[in-house]
Amino acid sequence: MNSKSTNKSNFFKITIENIKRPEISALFAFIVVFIIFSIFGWDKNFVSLMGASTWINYAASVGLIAFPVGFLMIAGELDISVGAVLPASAMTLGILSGYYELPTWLGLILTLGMAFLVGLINGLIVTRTQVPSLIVTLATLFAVGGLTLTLAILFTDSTLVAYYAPDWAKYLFGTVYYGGFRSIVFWWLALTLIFFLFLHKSPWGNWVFATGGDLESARNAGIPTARLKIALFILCSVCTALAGICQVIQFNSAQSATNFALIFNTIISVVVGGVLLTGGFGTLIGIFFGTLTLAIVQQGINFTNIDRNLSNLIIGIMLLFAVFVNGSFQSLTSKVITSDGDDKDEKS
Amino acid sequence: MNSKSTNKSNFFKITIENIKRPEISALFAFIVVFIIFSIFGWDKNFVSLMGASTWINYAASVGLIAFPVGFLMIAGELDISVGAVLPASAMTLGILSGYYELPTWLGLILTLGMAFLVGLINGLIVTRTQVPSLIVTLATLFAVGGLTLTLAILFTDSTLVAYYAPDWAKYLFGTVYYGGFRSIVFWWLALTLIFFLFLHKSPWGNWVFATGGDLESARNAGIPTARLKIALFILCSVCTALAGICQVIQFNSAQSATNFALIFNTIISVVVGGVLLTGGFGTLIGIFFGTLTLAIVQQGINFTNIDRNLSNLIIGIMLLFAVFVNGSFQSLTSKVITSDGDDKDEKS
Amino acid sequence: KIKIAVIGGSANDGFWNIIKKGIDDAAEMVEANGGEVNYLRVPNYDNFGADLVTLVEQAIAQEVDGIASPVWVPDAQVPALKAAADKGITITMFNAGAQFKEELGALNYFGSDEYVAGVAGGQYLAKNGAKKIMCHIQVPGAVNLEARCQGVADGAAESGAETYILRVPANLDGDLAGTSEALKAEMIGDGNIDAIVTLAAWASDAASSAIDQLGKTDSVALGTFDMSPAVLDRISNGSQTFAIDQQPYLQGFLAVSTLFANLKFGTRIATQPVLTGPAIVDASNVDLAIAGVKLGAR
Amino acid sequence: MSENKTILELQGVHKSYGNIHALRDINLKVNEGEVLCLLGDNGAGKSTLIKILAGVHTPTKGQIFLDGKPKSFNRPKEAQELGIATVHQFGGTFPLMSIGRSFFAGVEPTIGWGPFRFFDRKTANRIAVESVQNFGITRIDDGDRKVGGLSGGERQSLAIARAVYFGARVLILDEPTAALGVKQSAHVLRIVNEAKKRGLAVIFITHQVMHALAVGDHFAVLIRGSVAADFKKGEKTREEITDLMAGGEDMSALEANIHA
Amino acid sequence: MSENKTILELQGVHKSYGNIHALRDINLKVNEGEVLCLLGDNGAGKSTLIKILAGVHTPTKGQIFLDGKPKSFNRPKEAQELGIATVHQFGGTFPLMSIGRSFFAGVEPTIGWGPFRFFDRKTANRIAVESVQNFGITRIDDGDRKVGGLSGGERQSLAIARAVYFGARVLILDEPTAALGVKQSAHVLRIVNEAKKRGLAVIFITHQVMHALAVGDHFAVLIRGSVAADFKKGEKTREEITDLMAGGEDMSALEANIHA
Ligand SMILES: Nc1ncnc2c1ncn2[C@@H]1O[C@H](COP(=O)(O)OP(=O)(O)OP(=O)(O)O)[C@@H](O)[C@H]1O
Ligand SMILES: Nc1ncnc2c1ncn2[C@@H]1O[C@H](COP(=O)(O)OP(=O)(O)OP(=O)(O)O)[C@@H](O)[C@H]1O
Ligand SMILES: [Mg+2]
Ligand SMILES: [Mg+2]
Repeated sequence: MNSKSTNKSNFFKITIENIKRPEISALFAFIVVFIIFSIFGWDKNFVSLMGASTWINYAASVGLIAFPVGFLMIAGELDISVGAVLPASAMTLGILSGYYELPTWLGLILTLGMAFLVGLINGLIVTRTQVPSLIVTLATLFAVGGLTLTLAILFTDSTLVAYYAPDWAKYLFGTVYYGGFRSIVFWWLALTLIFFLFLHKSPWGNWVFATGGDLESARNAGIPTARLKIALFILCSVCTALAGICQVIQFNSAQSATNFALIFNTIISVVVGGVLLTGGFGTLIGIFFGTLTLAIVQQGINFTNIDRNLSNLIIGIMLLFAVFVNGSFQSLTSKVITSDGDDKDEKS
Repeated sequence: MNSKSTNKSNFFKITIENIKRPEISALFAFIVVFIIFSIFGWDKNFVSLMGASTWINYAASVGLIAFPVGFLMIAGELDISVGAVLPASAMTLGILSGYYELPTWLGLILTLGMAFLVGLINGLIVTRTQVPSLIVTLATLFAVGGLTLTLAILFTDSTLVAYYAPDWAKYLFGTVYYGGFRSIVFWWLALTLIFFLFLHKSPWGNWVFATGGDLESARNAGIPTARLKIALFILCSVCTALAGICQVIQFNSAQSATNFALIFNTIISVVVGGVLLTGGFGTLIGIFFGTLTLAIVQQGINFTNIDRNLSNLIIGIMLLFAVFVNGSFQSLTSKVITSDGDDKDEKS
Repeated sequence: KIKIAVIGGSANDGFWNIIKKGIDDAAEMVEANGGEVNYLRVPNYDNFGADLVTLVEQAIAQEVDGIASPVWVPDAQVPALKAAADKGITITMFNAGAQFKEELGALNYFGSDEYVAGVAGGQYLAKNGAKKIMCHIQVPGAVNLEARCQGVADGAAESGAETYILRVPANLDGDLAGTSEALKAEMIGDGNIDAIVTLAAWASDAASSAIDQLGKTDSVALGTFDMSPAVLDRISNGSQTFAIDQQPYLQGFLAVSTLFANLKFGTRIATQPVLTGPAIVDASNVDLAIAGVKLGAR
Repeated sequence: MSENKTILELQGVHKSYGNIHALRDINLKVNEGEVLCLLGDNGAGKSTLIKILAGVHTPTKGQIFLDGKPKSFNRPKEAQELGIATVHQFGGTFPLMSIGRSFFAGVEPTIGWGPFRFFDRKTANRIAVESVQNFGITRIDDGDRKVGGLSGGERQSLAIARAVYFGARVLILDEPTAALGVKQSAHVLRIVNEAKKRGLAVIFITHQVMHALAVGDHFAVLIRGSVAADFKKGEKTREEITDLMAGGEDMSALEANIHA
Repeated sequence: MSENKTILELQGVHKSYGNIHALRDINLKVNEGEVLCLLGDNGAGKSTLIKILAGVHTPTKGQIFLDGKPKSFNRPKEAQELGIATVHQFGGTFPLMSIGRSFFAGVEPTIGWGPFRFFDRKTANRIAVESVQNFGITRIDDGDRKVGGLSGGERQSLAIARAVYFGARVLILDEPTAALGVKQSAHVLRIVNEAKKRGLAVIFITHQVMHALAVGDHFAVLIRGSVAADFKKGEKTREEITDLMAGGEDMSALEANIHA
């Protein structure tokens, strides 16, 4: 036990001192699963442009949302309302520009505006009340979901709408490029760059970390924490809406059903990416690879002979493993003694 | 703004001083929704023994699990793996005693044993690593869910099994008594009493609050926090298994799909019941009424003429409303300044 | 005053919103004759058996005179509905569970069993030359979905076609991109797949996108349960083979109207059971369907 | 000394948290080039007072004057921009951030322009490290180190260094020496005096008479939220001050009592 | 004094957190009826040392003797059961719990028997309130009040009162007066002396020379993890002690320096 706790805090100390980076372990996790599936999926062309496009497309559709969700987590908040905002925005565009045949640009603006509003509501409630964001966004998840369904049926008599976007919109949001890559992939890559600069280079990035690190000190340091959080909630909804837009334009059709799965997928990506659930720490590249890792496991399984029903099991184990690697970063919050003491408790 | 922040902390101060109790506001929320639905559901006999039994039955099936989930939340942890443990235990009993016709008592023991194991795993990982319980149980949620599906298909090559239990088991776990009340209701009421004594009267209850209030101080005070948490995780899985057992015996059939809705329902019940998501505070009676509130909102809709599509919207709003009432208790964690400061940020 | 309770599927399920329209329309006729209809739907399919039985109990609590209900989980529902019947409540069935009509002494049955519908789909594809069919289940373990794919498999087997049931992880449910890529991956992995059956309109949106990403629009047949504007558009422009239409509108409408008529006027349809489907919508009859869909009735 | 120009002035300031009145009718002057020692029992209202000056709280009643002009700070930021830097009793650093980033949180130095104004890591680290080393904490030389790796004393020093660096006109320290060893405390006291020499006004809160006497030019004692005494250096003996700090009780009695 | 019987003894105790050696070869005696003042710079290893005695950490090397018999505390509980009560530097109370429950956390008094041994609220509250009032904090009279409602000083006192109550043989206080006002500090010092008179062994950590001198019979100074000096009351002058507390540096120079 002695040696144990020693090694442990030893490892921690190292992580503290030479600022070991979560993206390293996320990259590591990514490489591991990639190799695994390359082996098991070889004879089914997992390793091919087309093969790659499957999980990269998927990663893009999740990653677009995982980034802002990650920002919120670093700032100490959660947003699970994305599960309802995605279909809501897809339906909005579908109904406005598809069913009512409004010009696309107008439909786009109104859709983004709707998302903006949801984010604003989330942000205001979270910052003005003492209610934890998990609960606030859980409530908006249900509310927005229910509203989408009701309005869809009210306006179109159906829970699904078809929408064929004009070519320019198709090229921008929903077409397939060489090798089977979708427009959304380029959005994702572009945002990866922009968000990287935002989080790690711009002053605002610093604010995000400070806010999540110690809310009160951040405010005392003159950081407008509340406005920052509201902005992040809005960013989160708007990015989700962008994903929704890409979806409806790509698939020419939108559905109103709440997408609960998305909630889990984004959180998994972010945490596998090494962001601290308790806030204050994380990296963009980490989230990037976290998303890719999830995507490979989710899609790669289809290239193997493994029983598909096992994929959930594998996702679970992969998640544990990845978080295990990152777990150490918790210690940065000087929780060393904690874990150490805990072991003791068990021993007996 | 001044007056605002003043009133606010004023209210807080009051809550701190005369230990205002969350069960009061939970009871309040319950009464309000009850009245609302009594009015709108009058002509559909919402207020009748049979009518009551429908939402009380529902409350019992959620409440059985909400209690231990609440304990964990008070102790500063979350358990969302219940969504997989419920179908897993139902399927286990169904397959063992139904498909393979093992004696019921053996099936029961093995089922509870399986749940015990899952709880133990959750507890060990959470206490031995730095990984937050939300993620750990998210992982086990997927793992157990996938395993259930795989094994079900492997053994019975169907995802659904039928099981007709002997009478004694029926009486104990799955029959309908006068007024349409199910056996599970009595389990729930019994556990309400036992758990009340546990949380508020026994020394262990004190440990739960202390552990959630300040983990390190609790350990230094000599409380075996790790073992306590492990025990609570086990309790949670076992209670979930009990609910699963009641279900399969009541309905003669088990389904293997992961029950994501249950996760949300238990968390909602607990939080509406006034338990602090951040841990350290909550009451059993609060959870009790929180569950009843959820149950009425979920089931009461069917006794009204409200368009069914609106149900999710209403649940969302009700949830926000209920949490608002309790939100104030967050302040007990001396976050007064925080909220106060936040307002300021927004103002500009 | 005659009260009728109708038990149905989740609000998130597009299929059931069409049934709902049938019910709502019938409800107007019912109300015109001084009756009342209450539509009870399960919140989701996560806890099917229990939720369905709870709804039956609610109907009983509401002292209705008749219940119209599908039977998905017989072991759970049949006893509950029997209990209702014993209380003198008239039962009529629709959408699923035809084989329990006698046991329940139900008034009649309207619908095409999920399984039967699956069989029809399987046969259609096999007849049109499909050798290997992939049947996609978005919520593994969900009873009604499993039944559909089982049907597809059996139906295809009759004509010697092989069926591969793909159960994607539940965390892809409703995820167009994820599902589309998953199906694409399967097709990349197994070039022999020459037909896909999806169990929801949105899933076939995903499937078709996957198919034309691989440029296999001509070589891979696509069939789906349920219809949506997009589905029908594809059928008419040839990028999708067919949609299995159980004519949910009729199921809801007939179940409610005939049940009420029986209770109020004592009328009774001689034909039993009444099969509303499966009707296969393909290029030949798509135009009519489109009109219906626009009105939310198909 | 009393000729020193007044920077901050409070007139009839009240602050109540709901039904408890933390501050009652506070009148106080803060002069440049002068150290104001704010003394008082636990719960006397010291932190509340400086939180008002730091813009964390707004007074329930009363006025604050800056250079004679009425001012109201609605947010910490505003106070900062007017050159008032504060080290609060708790927190003040970010365990998971690098020393440089933590030091400049909220006032990041940037290079580039327009949307491309990026955080200037080099400068930030250099300044941060320099300022901390001024406190005799020479072990800290890498601005990229995580604050979480520092000892309590080191962290405290980092927070103070930050305030000193940004305290253009007024420097407020709430019990800065509480967690510090004698050496670090001495450093802090030295810094305070240097700041004073540079013409800053310093507000210094402490429970240690020795520290108060070591730097204070001007003493204000709070008892149950109101100013019980306000005097210049040398006007009162150490014993008198001690008694006042104890909320007016006779400490000598108590001190005797210790060995009784 | 030195005839006093030794309760606790450390022999060659080492403790390292990974690659930093917080404690090196510590040899120390704690005698009953005696106050041992543990002095030292920030990061010297004081808290680490008492955490070992409190059973929070286990030493990497070395032995602990209780009444001459080798003992190893694997968990805080074990140390407690042997009558060693500790007030750690941080925390120690539970904001959301009642005073009574917080006071008895982990060692709840019960009435009834078997599975029906219930928490004895009345007794708990009575004892808790009494013990706290001993500290001159008479405002606290209701044991059901939430700890969250108390001032920092009041909370600290509550934590100390708890230790005093359970400290059957050894009482360990880690910087108990850091956050306290002079009055409260005086009370703490009084309590320490009373405990000593009752024959308890007290380990007292502080950064304030005055407090050390006020109660200490026996002084141990840690510098960078090892015992630099170990002497009895009166063997060294205040200046010498101050220098040692500063990690061996010449404070007088520094102190001069303050006004330089
Ligand atoms: N956010 C708050 N909400 C309610 N009451 C508060 C709050 N902050 C302080 N108080 C109360 O106001 C009074 C003054 O508190 P303050 O922190 O200013 O005292 P202090 O002089 O700083 O004490 P210490 O020397 O212990 O730091 C105390 O009675 C305290 O309980
Ligand atoms: N949990 C831990 N993990 C890693 N290093 C630690 C841990 N706790 C303390 N240390 C290191 O051990 C050394 C001694 O710490 P300790 O807290 O014992 O000092 P101290 O004498 O109590 O200082 P202070 O007077 O500031 O309380 C310090 O260098 C500190 O950084
Ligand atoms: Mg203070
Ligand atoms: Mg210490």
